[in-house]
Amino acid sequence: MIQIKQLTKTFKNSKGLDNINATVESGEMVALIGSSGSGKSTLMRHICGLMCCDTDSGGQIEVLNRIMQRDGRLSKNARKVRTEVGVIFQQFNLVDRLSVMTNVLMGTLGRVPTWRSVSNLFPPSERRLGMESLARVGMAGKAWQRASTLSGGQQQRVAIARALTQRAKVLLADEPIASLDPESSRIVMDILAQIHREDKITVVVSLHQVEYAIRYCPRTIALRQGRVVYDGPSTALTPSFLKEIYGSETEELFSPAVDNAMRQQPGRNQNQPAPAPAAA
Amino acid sequence: MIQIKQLTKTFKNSKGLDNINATVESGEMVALIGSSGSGKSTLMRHICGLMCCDTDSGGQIEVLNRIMQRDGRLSKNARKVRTEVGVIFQQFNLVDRLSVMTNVLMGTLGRVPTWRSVSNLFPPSERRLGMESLARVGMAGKAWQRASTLSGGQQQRVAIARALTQRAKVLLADEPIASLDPESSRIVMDILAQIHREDKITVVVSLHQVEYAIRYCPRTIALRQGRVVYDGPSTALTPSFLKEIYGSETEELFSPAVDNAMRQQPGRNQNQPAPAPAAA
Amino acid sequence: EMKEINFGIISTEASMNLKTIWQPFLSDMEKATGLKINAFFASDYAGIIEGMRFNKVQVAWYGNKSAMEAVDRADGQIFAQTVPADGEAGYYSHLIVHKDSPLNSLEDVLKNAASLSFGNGDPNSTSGFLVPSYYVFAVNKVDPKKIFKNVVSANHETNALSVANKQVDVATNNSENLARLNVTHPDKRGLIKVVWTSPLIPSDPLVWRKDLPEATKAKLKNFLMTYGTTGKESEVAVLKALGWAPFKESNNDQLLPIRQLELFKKRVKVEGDTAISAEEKTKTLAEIDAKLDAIKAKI
Amino acid sequence: MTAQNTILVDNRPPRSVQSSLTKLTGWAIVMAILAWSWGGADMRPMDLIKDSGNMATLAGDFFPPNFSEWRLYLDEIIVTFHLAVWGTFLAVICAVPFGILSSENIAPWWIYQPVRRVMDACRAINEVVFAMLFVVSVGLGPFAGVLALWVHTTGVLAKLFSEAVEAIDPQPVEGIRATGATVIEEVIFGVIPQVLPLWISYSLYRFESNVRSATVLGIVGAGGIGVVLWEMIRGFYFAQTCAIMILIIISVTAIDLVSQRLRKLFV
Amino acid sequence: MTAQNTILVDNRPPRSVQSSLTKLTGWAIVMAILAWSWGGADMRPMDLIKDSGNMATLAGDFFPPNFSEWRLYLDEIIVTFHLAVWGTFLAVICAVPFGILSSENIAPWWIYQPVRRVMDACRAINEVVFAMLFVVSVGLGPFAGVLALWVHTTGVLAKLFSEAVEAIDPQPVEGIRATGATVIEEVIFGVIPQVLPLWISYSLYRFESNVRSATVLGIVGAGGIGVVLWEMIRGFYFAQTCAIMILIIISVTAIDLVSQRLRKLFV
Ligand SMILES: Nc1ncnc2c1ncn2[C@@H]1O[C@H](COP(=O)(O)OP(=O)(O)OP(=O)(O)O)[C@@H](O)[C@H]1O
Ligand SMILES: Nc1ncnc2c1ncn2[C@@H]1O[C@H](COP(=O)(O)OP(=O)(O)OP(=O)(O)O)[C@@H](O)[C@H]1O
Ligand SMILES: [Mg+2]
Ligand SMILES: [Mg+2]
Repeated sequence: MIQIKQLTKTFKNSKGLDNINATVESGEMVALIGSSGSGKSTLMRHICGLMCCDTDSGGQIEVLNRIMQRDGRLSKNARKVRTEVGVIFQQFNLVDRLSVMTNVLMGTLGRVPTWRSVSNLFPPSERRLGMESLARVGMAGKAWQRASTLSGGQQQRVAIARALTQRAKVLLADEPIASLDPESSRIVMDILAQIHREDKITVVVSLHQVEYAIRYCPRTIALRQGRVVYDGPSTALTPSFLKEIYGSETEELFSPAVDNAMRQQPGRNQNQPAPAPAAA
Repeated sequence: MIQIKQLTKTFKNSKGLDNINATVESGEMVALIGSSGSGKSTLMRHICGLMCCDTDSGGQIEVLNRIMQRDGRLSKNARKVRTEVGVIFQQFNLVDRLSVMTNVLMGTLGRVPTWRSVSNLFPPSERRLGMESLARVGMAGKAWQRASTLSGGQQQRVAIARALTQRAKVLLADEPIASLDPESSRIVMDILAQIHREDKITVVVSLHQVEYAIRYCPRTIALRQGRVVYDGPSTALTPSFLKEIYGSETEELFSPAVDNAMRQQPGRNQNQPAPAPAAA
Repeated sequence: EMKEINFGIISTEASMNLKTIWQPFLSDMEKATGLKINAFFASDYAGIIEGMRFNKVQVAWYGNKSAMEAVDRADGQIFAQTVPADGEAGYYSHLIVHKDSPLNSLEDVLKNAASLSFGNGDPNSTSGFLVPSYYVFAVNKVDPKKIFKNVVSANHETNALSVANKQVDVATNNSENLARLNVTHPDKRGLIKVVWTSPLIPSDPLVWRKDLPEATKAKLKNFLMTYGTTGKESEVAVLKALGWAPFKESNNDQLLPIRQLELFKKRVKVEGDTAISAEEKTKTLAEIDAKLDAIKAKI
Repeated sequence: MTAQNTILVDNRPPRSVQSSLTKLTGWAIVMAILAWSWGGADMRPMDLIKDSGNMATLAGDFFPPNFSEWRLYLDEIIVTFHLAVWGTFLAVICAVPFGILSSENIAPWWIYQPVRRVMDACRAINEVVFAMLFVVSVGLGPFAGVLALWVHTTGVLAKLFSEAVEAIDPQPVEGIRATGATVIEEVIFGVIPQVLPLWISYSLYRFESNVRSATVLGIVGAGGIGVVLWEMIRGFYFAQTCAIMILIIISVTAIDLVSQRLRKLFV
Repeated sequence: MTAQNTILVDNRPPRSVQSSLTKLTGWAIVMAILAWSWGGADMRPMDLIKDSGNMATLAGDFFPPNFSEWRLYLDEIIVTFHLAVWGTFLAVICAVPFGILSSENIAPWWIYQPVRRVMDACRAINEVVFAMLFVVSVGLGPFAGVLALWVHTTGVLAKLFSEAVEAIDPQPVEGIRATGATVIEEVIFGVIPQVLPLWISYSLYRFESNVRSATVLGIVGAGGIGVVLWEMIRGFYFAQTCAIMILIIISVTAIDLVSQRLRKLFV
């Protein structure tokens, strides 16, 4: 499904990703964990072709057996491949001034002809699909509201609905619960798990807290400073094991850091209390 | 110290405050509780003279035995009275583009001649006082940073330092912990309690959670729809008692509402977990 | 045969181009010729002349200088001339000073030039620049830029007011402008004293495109030449509002004196130009002199 | 992780010396430019005071305004308005693609650089010069004025529009790109909704300016109130000039108020 | 309290009818205005195509540009620059108090209304008209141009400045008011830091426009490259005109690039 080979990405001063090799099979649900700055978002952005790896590094990403990028260049049919990959971004990436429905219909851009989309003449079948997707995430009632008037949790669910409307075979979710309270987090993770189960969609979800990974994903890939430091069953991730591979950063992965709110990142509020252990 | 008589404030559609009568004695530390929209902020703004009550309603507020407003008109010496009242706002109300130090020095505007302040020639004694105030809240190290680069909890502490620099006799704190995580909340409340204790300052603090009121304030005033529904010792505030006077809204006051984050108030994040019972 | 005529009207030194004053005249013209007249008013001649060059304007009202440009660049041909209401054949260029000034004649001005500030006219103005630079300066073999304490240049209105306000000591102006000032601001006019008057400058010409159909030309000419002469009260009134008596026939020769001045100006410039080689200079001067001689012969 | 609850006393942390040096240099440069320009601009502040009497007399001539021909003025102002409407409208239509094509974050450099330079040229050349050019192809009259305003305003708006585009939040655009959208779809759904309020605000602002600029076009015969205004000034009819100026002020103010309302609707 | 985890199926919730009606009306009004203006603006799009050959011929006269007198042009451009520097500088100085006084959220209505009207008047009247008036009182030359730019630009900037002030966040200002500060202190510490980047950006933008406007002031003899430009146009020296225009384009572009850099520093 997703094949990542020798992926290396160098930023100005630092290595964002360092020789990543990984394969995700069809129908898997994989968690991507790692502390802040470990490269989770960077990896996601490479998989969906929004970022290119270092040129001539031999790095390559295949999605659904079609090449997305190779050697730091996007493949010709990257746009086509992208239509098969749904992405839920850390900051939702909705268009604030458009209605929730229009945002969700963006998921159909890959298959609706440009003239239809541009003149806002989406086919009725697609509109119905959009509404159904919204209904699945419990947001049908807000379909005609502006995206900017929604709370964080609601925006996250609209982003999921957009990915659903895209009828993607692969879903990449980048810290979908980072800015949500525990209850909303549970709802969002349940929806992802449900999609995975019912629609047989391959899901890769990056998370900050190991508890959620253990609860929802059979397999976990752990990153540290751009390198894969663990790839295996989530159940093996005991605190002591994590401490071994992570050192002092473990603490952050397990208990939400109190001083997160104190970091100089206004507008980003990551303090989650310990997640509710019981699922819905 | 603060005398509020027959205070009524009518907004376009609704009564913001409805015949409030209350007196706070010198050296008290009073909590103001009430659910969202009950009028806590509105009352605070009246006390510090940023809002005027209905005209010819007979409403009057005296602070330190001097009239702040009467019958909906600010008194002539409102500006003088304001210099005695330090206010900590729900949204901090710092000037983003100025340095932390300059923000703190704003506290001296009431006593420094205008020509000095305008030409940025604050007397050295005042500068020393500002630095001391910053040190008291543990922010001396950030004195020359821009206020916009601070996290929420740090901004809140700068706002407290400003009030300290003002050498006010009365301190009004409007939900100083509403947007903070539990650890930061504890720190801020401890600082307020310490100021109250050491500097003999009268403190009125509005809070969302009764637990904090019980822990830090001997006396609590509870508002509901702009009316005082309770005024007495905080210890009497048992859940059952609150239910009696509040009805179904009690729940919100006690357990942080999960769906707060889901309310359509982006940028305002009110989910606090149960506060840590142990103080520093 | 044409059905429509685009008629360009610019403000000249001698006349204004206010739509309201022109309207009755234009409607009479429409009635008499059976042509639809589209009038266009502009403050500057560049647009109208370029329009005429590309046949966007067929007939136009010009000042002398602009008529010259129209004839040279835009296939224009002068066919009529206005006659001022007082019956004079044209107007005059003046040098003006403040009423209280001790200067009373051109000699006074030239003698005291070193201590005077001079308000010259717009370089494109006939009466404000061209005429004085020939008759006042070139004839006396002096350069205004050198003899005066300082020189500024502006339009007539500004110059008149500057003299009245004592901002400049001497300035150029013309009789039409001073007459207008006398109507609108007699007090200001009272502060101004004329110390020099030029020879007559021919009054404004009417120009048409050479390639206009003969029938149309005939209609237009017939209308203009008879207007105000048939004894109709209304026509006389219309002309009076425009400040005119009935029109007079004219042709390109009207421009000869102006051309002479223009060439003379050019000659002075070439003479003083240090950037070109001596050889080229003599060649250009010879060309100019030949042209000047040709004009002299015609006059 | 460390809760900064401890009381630090740290009396004067190193103030950023570099930033205050930069500031000082900046001010020094500004002062130098001002001083250098003093001579060139021929500044004679004393004259202003000395001759303020003149100005008062001149201003006195303007009053009372003479409105006797207000119908003519009004007609011409309406033509001016029409001229500005079409000039602005056409410019807005063209400024949208040109603005997008001259945005760094949308177009590659080999597109945005040439487009920007063309727009610079449109902006740098005065409306009146353009009016002259158009007079020869469409003849005299308001239409030439419309075209002149069009070209000049396109240059101005394209720049303002592209500045708005360059300031957008890239995240929603990436969100749309990730669904496999084409570039046009990215622009229409990701960029335009974000910049629309600002674009509308700029267009209305330019419309007001164009009503004012249109008064100059009269000089080359491109119609509007400008011609009348110039004639009045030329002929020393200051009372009439004053009346015209008052009418212009009233209409520009009216347009201003209306467009302010409109702007608030969109932003 | 209710976690919306349930799956609602609600196929088509009532779309906001009112807002689409408002939109429709808005469009209808725009269309009506455009249609009404069509006649007044004398729109003849076909003429543009038919006679575009004329334009090509005329444009042909402009090439090749004749730079033989470039030294003179350059000198005059520098004077123009000086003129714009001082005109803008004085305007910025005045626009600060006037801008603040015409802000709804700072001044009471009996101050901001009259101040706004005065600023409207300054803005509504063209620079050239002001230049005419100042020429009479301070004499010809660049100084009259400086004064004209000053008055007009003050009107423009005061408006832009007050718009920025009206958009500020009121909370920091209340924070300062609550300490017992005077109104002046509120403005200096609460308002100005918030609007400063925008003000600087507007001032630089206006400076660029003023360099362009200064070229028009030449029409009435108020100094700078404009005087030469008009002389050339009136004399039909198109090759020289073209050279001047190229120099203007280059210098405006250069100023543009520099001020863009500066703007980025501040915003
Ligand atoms: N465009 C970029 N330019 C330079 N450095 C970058 C860029 N994007 C990411 N980085 C760096 O790459 C590293 C990995 O960042 P990334 O956003 O992938 O982390 P993350 O694991 O998603 O962290 P978080 O949990 O905070 O979202 C960080 O050190 C970051 O600063
Ligand atoms: N300026 C205003 N205009 C109209 N209504 C207002 C205004 N300010 C406050 N209100 C209304 O007055 C009521 C009380 O508001 P207030 O801000 O005092 O509540 P609060 O107790 O501080 O709530 P929270 O806990 O959410 O801060 C609310 O219903 C609010 O909508
Ligand atoms: Mg990330
Ligand atoms: Mg509140």
